[in-house]
Amino acid sequence: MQIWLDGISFVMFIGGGAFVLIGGVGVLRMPDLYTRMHAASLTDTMGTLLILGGVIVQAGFSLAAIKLVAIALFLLVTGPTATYALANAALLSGVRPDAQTLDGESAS
Amino acid sequence: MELLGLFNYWVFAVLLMVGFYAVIAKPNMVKKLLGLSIFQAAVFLLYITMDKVEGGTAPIIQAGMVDQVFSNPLPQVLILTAIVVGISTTALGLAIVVRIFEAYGTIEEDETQRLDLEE
Amino acid sequence: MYYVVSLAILLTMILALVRALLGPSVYDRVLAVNLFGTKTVLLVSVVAFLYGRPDFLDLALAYALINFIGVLAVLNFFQNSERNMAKGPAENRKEAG
Amino acid sequence: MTVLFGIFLLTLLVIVAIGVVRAENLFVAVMLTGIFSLLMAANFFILDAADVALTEAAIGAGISTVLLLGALALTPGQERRLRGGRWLALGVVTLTTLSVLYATFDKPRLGDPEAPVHQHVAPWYLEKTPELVGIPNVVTAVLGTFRGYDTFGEVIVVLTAGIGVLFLLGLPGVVGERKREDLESGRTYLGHHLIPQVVGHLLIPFILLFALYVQFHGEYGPGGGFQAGAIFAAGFILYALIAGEREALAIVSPRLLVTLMASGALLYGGLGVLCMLLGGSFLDYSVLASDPVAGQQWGIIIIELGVGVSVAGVLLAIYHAFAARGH
Repeated sequence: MQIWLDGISFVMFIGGGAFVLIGGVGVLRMPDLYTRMHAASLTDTMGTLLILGGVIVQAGFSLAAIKLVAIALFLLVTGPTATYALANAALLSGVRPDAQTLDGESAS
Repeated sequence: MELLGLFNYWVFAVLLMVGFYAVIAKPNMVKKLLGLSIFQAAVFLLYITMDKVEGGTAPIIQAGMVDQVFSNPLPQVLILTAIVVGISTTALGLAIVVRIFEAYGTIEEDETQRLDLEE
Repeated sequence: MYYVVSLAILLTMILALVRALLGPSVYDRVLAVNLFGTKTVLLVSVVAFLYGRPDFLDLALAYALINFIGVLAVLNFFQNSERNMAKGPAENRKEAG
Repeated sequence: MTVLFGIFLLTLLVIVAIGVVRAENLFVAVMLTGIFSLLMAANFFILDAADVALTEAAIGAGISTVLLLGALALTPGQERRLRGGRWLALGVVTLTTLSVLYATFDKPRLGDPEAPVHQHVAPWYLEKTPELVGIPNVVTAVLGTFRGYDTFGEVIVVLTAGIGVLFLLGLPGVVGERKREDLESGRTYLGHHLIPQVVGHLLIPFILLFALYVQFHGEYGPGGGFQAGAIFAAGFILYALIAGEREALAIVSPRLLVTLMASGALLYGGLGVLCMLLGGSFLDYSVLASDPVAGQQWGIIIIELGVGVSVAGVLLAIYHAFAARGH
């Protein structure tokens, strides 16, 4: 039984780690602010869910698991809000998407 | 590997002096305050580094912990309160900077000194 | 196995830090701070289990709850301060050009 | 492996600190300070200081960015470019760094159980806390009873700093000529942003609940009055951001804020005097109940409450002082 749980959380950790890392690379490499924001949201949703899910599997039914679920829920709610606030502030002050991004070409 | 045990202290020394540099070299007062808070953080790091015991855990004694080594609670108590005091005093400094800006129209130290001399 | 995932999170922290130091616009830095915040939550959750002290998840919970207040304050800051709004596009033109 | 974690995070810490000092745009410097605080909290956590990490989290995430932005809104956001290098300052700093680095070679290695710091009072605290105070968290026990004088002093310092800020910047309705009604109601801050409104209103109860948990769970896990006060203040700052300054001051009026600031410290000091009246010495809680251990526990709960009320009041009053000045 334990080996199955370990296996499940290991797969989730690998998946979550991969998502987080890809999102991080995207934040560094994407050409303009809005595409970078898009990459960051990847780590906020799939990365967070998979990593916290893997930890929850390890925690079993305990107080820690409840706290982890709460952390996941709060991150899922606050992440998009922060992205919204950031995009709004950027748009208000006149940051426009990179013209080359609109053509579908990479600027860097 | 033995020398890596001193790495925290090296970081403490570098951080301390990065903060100190901002305080003595930058004329901008907000930057001085940020430097002061880096300086402060370096001291926090020094204290918390000293509390660590090999194989220890945070000093919260729970049932069933036999022969458990705990980290030193005393530096933690001192730094815990110092963090809150630190933000309050930083806020006090920022309030003074705001008032200086309202009185002089600048927050650069050399310019306020020049304005003082002109009077 | 905790080490694998912590390594991924730490590498992402470096990437976010590089973005925060490079900029170029101020919003890129805010984005990097926000990314760094969520990565800290994940790192603390994982490390709490690595150390076998899951009762220390309170730290991660605190960050999950109040980290976004800073970003809302940024939105508020740019909305209210005309002076900074005038400065914002100037710095962003650098990026486009 | 843990050592490598630490080295990694500390290296990032140094890079960020240099970034803060080099940034010419102060807004950028403030954002980098946010990252600095996150790294600092992660370091404290790895160094087994859960209480300190929680304090840094509550202050760094919720309060310090907001306060610095509040100050930046009232001052120029750009640092003047310096002409010429600062060779004298750089020389002084380099020399001092080298001498401090030289001094570190006499320090005991990280985690050395034989280090002098672990020999003196700490073993006594760890050994006697279950017997004399009877609570699991030794940090709270040392903070509340063994070093209660220190903590009282710190609360007074926080209170004094808060009073100083209020006198410098004014708080509508309490200090200065302006009344609360003078604040423009039209400028509800994020009033027309639907998503932050909904999410903020959803989260505020949870933040306050979590603050209560941290306040009253401090004897059993990481937590206590200082952290809880900061989280409380963060919750109310969130309300002020989404509902506007005027509405927030209508919920927690400036007069109430000042009362909270003072009454927390007064509760702490008053308890000390009460102990004296009951025949003990100042802040000796053993006399509060017939059983000395129960008395100690009552004392800790009450003074932690005083600390929490005072810290929350001071931090919130400081925020409002900066925000109302911007109107």
